[in-house]
Amino acid sequence: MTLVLDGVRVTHGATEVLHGVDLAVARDELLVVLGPSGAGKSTLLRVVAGLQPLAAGRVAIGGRDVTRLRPGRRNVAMVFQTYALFPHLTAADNIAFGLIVRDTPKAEARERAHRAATVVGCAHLLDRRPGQLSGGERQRVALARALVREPDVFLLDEPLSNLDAELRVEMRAELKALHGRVGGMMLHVTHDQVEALVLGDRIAVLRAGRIEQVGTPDEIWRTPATTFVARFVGSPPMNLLPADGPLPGLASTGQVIGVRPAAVRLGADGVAATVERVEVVGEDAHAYLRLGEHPMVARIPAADRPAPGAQVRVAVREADVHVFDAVTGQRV
Amino acid sequence: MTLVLDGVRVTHGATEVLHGVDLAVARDELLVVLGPSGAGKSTLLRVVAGLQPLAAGRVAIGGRDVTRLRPGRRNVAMVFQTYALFPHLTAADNIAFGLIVRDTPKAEARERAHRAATVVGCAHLLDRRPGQLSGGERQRVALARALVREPDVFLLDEPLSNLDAELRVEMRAELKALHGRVGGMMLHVTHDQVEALVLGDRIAVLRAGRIEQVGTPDEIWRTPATTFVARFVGSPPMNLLPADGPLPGLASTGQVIGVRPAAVRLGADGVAATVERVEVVGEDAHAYLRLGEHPMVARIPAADRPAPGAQVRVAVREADVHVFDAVTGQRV
Amino acid sequence: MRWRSVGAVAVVAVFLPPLLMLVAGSLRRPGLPPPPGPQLLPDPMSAEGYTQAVDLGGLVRAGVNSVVVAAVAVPVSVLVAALAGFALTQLPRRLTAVVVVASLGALMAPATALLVPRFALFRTLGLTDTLAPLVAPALLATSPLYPLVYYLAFRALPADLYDACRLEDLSPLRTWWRVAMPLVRPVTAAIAALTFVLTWSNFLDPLVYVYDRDLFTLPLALRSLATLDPTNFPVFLAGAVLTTVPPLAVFVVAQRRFLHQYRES
Amino acid sequence: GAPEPADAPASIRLLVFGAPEELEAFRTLVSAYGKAAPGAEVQLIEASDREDLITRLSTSIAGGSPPDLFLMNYRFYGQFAAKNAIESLDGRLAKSTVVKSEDFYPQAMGAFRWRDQQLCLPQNASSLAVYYNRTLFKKFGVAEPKPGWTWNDLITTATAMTRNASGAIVRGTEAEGGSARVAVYGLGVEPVMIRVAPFVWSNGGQIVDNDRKPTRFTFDSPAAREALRNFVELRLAYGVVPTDEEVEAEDDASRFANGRLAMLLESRRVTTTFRTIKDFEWDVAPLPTYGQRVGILHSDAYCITRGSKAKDAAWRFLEFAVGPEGQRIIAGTGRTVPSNIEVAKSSAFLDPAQPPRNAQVFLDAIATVKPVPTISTWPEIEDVTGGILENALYRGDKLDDVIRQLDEQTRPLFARGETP
Amino acid sequence: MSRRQLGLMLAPYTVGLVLLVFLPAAVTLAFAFTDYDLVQPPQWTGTANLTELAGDDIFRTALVNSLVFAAVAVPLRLLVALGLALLLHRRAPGVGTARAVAALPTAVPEVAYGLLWLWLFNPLYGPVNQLLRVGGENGLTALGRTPPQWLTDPTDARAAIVVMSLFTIGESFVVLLAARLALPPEVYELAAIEDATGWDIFRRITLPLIAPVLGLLLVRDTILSFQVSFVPALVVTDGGPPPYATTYLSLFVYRNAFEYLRYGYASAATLVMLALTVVAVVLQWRLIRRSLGSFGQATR
Ligand SMILES: Nc1ncnc2c1ncn2[C@@H]1O[C@H](COP(=O)(O)OP(=O)(O)OP(=O)(O)O)[C@@H](O)[C@H]1O
Ligand SMILES: Nc1ncnc2c1ncn2[C@@H]1O[C@H](COP(=O)(O)OP(=O)(O)OP(=O)(O)O)[C@@H](O)[C@H]1O
Ligand SMILES: [Mg+2]
Ligand SMILES: [Mg+2]
Repeated sequence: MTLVLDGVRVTHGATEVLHGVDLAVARDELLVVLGPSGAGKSTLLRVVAGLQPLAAGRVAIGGRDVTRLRPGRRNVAMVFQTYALFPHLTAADNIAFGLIVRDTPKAEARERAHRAATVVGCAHLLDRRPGQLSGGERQRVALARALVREPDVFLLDEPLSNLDAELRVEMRAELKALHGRVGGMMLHVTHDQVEALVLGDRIAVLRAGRIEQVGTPDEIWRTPATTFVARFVGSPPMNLLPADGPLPGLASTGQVIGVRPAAVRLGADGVAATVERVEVVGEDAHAYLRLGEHPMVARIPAADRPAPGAQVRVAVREADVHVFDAVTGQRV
Repeated sequence: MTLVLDGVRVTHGATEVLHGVDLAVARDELLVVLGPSGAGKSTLLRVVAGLQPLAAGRVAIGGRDVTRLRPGRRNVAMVFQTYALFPHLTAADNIAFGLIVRDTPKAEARERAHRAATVVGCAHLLDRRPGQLSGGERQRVALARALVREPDVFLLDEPLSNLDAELRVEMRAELKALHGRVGGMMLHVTHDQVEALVLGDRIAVLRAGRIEQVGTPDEIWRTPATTFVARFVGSPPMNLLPADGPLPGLASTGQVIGVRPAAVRLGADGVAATVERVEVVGEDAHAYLRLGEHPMVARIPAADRPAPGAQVRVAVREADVHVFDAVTGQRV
Repeated sequence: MRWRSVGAVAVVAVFLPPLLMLVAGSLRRPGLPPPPGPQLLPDPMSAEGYTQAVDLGGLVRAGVNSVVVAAVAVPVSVLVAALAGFALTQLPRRLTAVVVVASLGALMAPATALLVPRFALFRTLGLTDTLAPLVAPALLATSPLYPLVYYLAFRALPADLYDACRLEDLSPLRTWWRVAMPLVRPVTAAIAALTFVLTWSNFLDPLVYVYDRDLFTLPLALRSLATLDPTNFPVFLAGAVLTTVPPLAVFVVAQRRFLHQYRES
Repeated sequence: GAPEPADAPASIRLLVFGAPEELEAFRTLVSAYGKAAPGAEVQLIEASDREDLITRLSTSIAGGSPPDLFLMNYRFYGQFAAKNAIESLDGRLAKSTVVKSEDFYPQAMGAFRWRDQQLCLPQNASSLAVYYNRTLFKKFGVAEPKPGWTWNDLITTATAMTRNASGAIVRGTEAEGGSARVAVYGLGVEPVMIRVAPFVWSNGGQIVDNDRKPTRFTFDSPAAREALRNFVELRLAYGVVPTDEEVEAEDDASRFANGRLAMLLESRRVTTTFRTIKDFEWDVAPLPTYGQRVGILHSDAYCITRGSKAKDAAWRFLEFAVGPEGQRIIAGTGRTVPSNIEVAKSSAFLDPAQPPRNAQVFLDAIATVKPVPTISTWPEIEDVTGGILENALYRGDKLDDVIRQLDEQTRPLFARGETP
Repeated sequence: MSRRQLGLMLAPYTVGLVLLVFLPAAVTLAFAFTDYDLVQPPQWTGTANLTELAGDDIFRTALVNSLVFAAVAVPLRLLVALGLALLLHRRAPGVGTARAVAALPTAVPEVAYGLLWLWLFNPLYGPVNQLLRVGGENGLTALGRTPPQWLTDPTDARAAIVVMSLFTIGESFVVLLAARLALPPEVYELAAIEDATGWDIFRRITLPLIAPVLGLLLVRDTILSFQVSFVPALVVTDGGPPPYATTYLSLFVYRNAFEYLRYGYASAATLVMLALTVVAVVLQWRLIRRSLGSFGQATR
């Protein structure tokens, strides 16, 4: 069972939203789709679900061309970014909807709905209608509704965006475990790079309707294919500096140097810099520096943080340096 | 100019959603409201805005009791969790709405709307209607609509939840800068603890309609008042172990030990543990361990991570240990 | 979807013929005996029915009156319905329930039961034999159904939108005008079209309240054509066609708007 | 009424009904009056049919703003007369210099007397006649109806004139669809009380037990029963009248106008329409009889409402309308037989240039016409009996049942009615 | 202040309701207990009118006619309107035209509409029967049966009135169309993904979501069914064929009030008609309530 997108193009009136996307999802793979707002992530999921007419291209699931197959026949389950809960049904009925319309016996449907709700932690809300739920509660109901079935493809459009950190960590683990249990392919859209890195077997980075890179979290992290991917994954994002900038000798002209904030060392040696601002995030601190005209962020232990306004010296190990073409942004 | 909530109680029919909340926000303070889904965060903002009738309690802004004042007279601006954009207006008109209905000259309104849109990075979308925007784009428009005015209180209900990491970091900085520039009080609801820690002058942690702790990010991080706060802030959350568990001698019976994942050291000494699962998040790794029957997470450099299944030894410095009452969960 | 188009064709095939027959009938020459078999196009064809209808029925004058009545009654009606429907969404639930029940009650009152007392009312106000009684139902939104339709439409809008307006200190009136109304445009189009039709075809009111032939509206003029002897049926049908054209046009124009929807955030 | 102040409004309102051409005649009348009496204004309130007129009249009386004058048939004015809604004209008539009671046919005047008061003045004094298609009679070589003919002659003639498309005599009584083959029917007549009544009278019978204070229909008497039986046999026994389906499809008047009906029993009112017939020649004959020559009165009159605020002005118009000049104008339309004797006998009515040539038939009939009772519930009685007679003619209900139903269903109506 | 404004917004309508409906209706209903002929002052007679109604055969026939008409026409009309709205809510070639056409008969003024059908139903020359006769011989239909005697047979005439009423569903159609268009599309997308059948989507999503509107229309149509039969019965069948096959309550009331000048008696009949309507509406309301649960509250 695989999922293949082949030259998928989508237009909304005059604007082209997806410009020929090729993507292959392997059997039982969990692929995270990552990309900035408006990149076309939701559109991509809608294409797979069959909700979005294509301007060009093909979609195949399990080797079968489903481009012209109607959504219901593709055996996919989806969590909508807007939840799309039925306002007139209770959470329980919302979750069981897919089962009931498939003529699952009432008792079994109820039972399975309850189990799915327990997984996402909304079993206590089963009698409420969507109008009586908070944002995160609705999201969990929507998630349970997708999980209740055993489809070939799960399509999750930011299913955890409205959950708090603890719940998110928990749900992340649940999703991963569930995926391990039931298998199937999972396309998981998220903004959260931690979620992407932790959850994904592979990550597809989408930018303005084009796929920039597809790879394992490790590949994406270690060898970002473009400056865009480099900056997009990692928080704070990777520092980019011209080759002839404040850290010379690491690349040739016409190239760009990338250094992750964690690879920036503040110490006695190196280039002089001014500390502009410091953010403390628990045991880490983000120091926003200025090297001449160039801004730079360093991630350092909170305990070692300099005071704003302080003068420090910045050093980078050559092993930690990524080099990109200045014009194309491609990794060199 | 201060904001004071005094014994605020809110009920929805039979269920009580806020059980007597007391909160004071100082002049020009940015207070982050943090709490799990369904804790009552949105409700709290709606109370301040005057959109939610109170069962009991008082709200005062700038020393003036506004409990019975209608929303429009409280001079607050709000980003709704659902955005609440007007579907029939373009982004530009949505942003300028508050100005136009206050009879600001057309040209000035347009000018200010454009500026606000530029701040949140949606100036290129000004001609579109909400239906033509992606989730994140809508959120930015909603944010711009709140920023365009100069209210006494900004109420932001998860204004960045649908943005990608890079944009979020950027917007975070923008918000902070903006707040520094225009002043006013800001109540910012978020699920994202990094956002909370970075952005907040202070953080209020809400749980099931009650405030668990209010404090600076540093206080919240270093001296969480309850086990709940301790686990809620920090990702992965703090490890909690019984005093008589695998790490004995750090507290007395009837108490609970809390250790942040980053404070867990894997090395040659200490208690034996099995590595169950390892998540790699860029240069960090989260190692999920099992100490006998007790699970534990350690945050370690990705480079030093053990293999799943490996046997390791776990040590914790006494300085890194938080101690709580086992029954009440209160910090000891 | 193809089957939808097939369905659409079927709908046209069922609903259009009566109207086509109306037009076909109106094109027969007045005074001829009825045709022995089905005739889609009358033979001989003649527009004489139309000229006679206009002359005999005084349709020009009546048309002007109908237009005047509709021009006042329709906007007022829509306004009354929309304002009331909106107010109902914002007022306390108990009051709303009272008005809703009262509206349903008002729907139940048959027109014949109201004629005589209303006549007395209008006479007291000195309004008989003017067009005012024909416009008066606009105060009632023409039919108490329409405020209720508006009420349901406004109630279906996301509550957050109203909250956003309250935050901007918009008065209910401005909220209604700036936000609520634009969002229910299809409903407005539908209700405007329907009130137009109701007003336009109102027959009982002018029959009772209007004496002056110069104040006759089209249905009343048409009613007098209906008393022509049967061989002059084409004259009557021509009058019916002329009377029907404006509401048809309104419907066709309005239905374009029924579809227009804003997708909300 | 009370004497009016000198500056009483000269403008009055007149409520009439009729098809557009008929209304045109009233407009002519009104404008002629405007010329004859400068400064006087008459507003014509036009209803389209009798129902509309009565609705308007009653609501406006109830609402307190009735028209000053209205025109109504004697069969229907009773309900208004009984309710005291009509002003007595005796005083004004006595003083009038323009009209006198003697100017009018007494039969018509009498119909509008209520409890010894003259409530309305008749506009016309029409009666039932037989319209026939002379061209068709000539074509089939059948003798035309002539004065003094009998009911049997009617049946014979009608049977002889009922033909199929090839001109052969047929009976329109065969079952299912057979009747469709009839191309020309011999006779057209509506199954209503006012068509049946003259034949009952002619046969020496009575339709009600007491003309002045009726309490029931008396079709159970032998003479009335026979006339009724003969009447309802027209369809199912003789097949000379069209079926109900055919009547629904095309009413008798237009069937006649289209040359497919040889004879039609109608009052004067269809004349205006028939004058537009160009394809054949037609004329009128008197009603056939059972022996006694009796006709039935058709008459409308102008009445002044009691609630009128301009009774004098209304009277002045009324004088004009029923006076020679007004009557001549209305007679010119062909619609009516003038109630004003002088005008009726003038060329305004008897104009030989206009069909029917034999218009004298109408005037001759007046001497023998009889009104139906003027009881206030007569409109209801007509509606009820209409349904019964319709079923009797077209469905062939048993005569005994018909007679019983006529009696039973109308008794409460007679009981409730008020009489002059 | 905003309360007051809301009050003002509601005011014109309430004034209209009271002045143009409730006051007149109250006056008329008061006449139900009097002998009133529109000309002379009313005389108090207590319940005499009601007693008389109880023994009035014509009234009983009219009552039964009205009830049968409501029971047949109301569900049919609503079904047709709903079917059309659901068929035509999405764009496809021909849909725009079909929408306009479906609403058109409603736009024909009542008087004209009645007379149009009078002609369409003409037993010999009318297009309806001419169509039914296609393929048949001798004035029979292709099945060898006589075509319906629309205007002369009691049953066929009743059917004719129902058929006429089925073409004027424009109002319900338009209201339902607008309601359907206002439903959120994601919900339908989700249903599509779940491969819900058309029937399931209709039953489980569309129907409950437009149920408030549908309920309103059902109630309204029931109410109106006692009134809409009036003009057709007056113009097309004149209450016949005998005896009183299409005399509905509305026509009965009209005749008595304005043609026979028995306003008090007609008012009593109106009173009965109203009572009947109230019972029907309350029953329906109960039914709707039960099938809706508390959803009506939760949407807000
Ligand atoms: N109906 C439409 N008309 C025009 N443009 C549209 C329409 N719908 C979406 N778009 C545009 O298509 C692009 C992709 O939209 P999509 O919803 O797929 O983004 P996304 O990646 O899911 O973003 P987000 O993370 O913010 O949800 C956006 O730029 C959006 O503005
Ligand atoms: N109309 C209602 N009826 C009953 N309960 C309600 C209603 N509205 C909200 N609630 C409950 O009130 C609680 C608080 O809701 P609120 O929206 O304030 O949560 P929140 O903290 O904003 O959550 P989230 O982060 O998921 O948005 C929730 O448990 C919710 O289920
Ligand atoms: Mg999206
Ligand atoms: Mg919330």
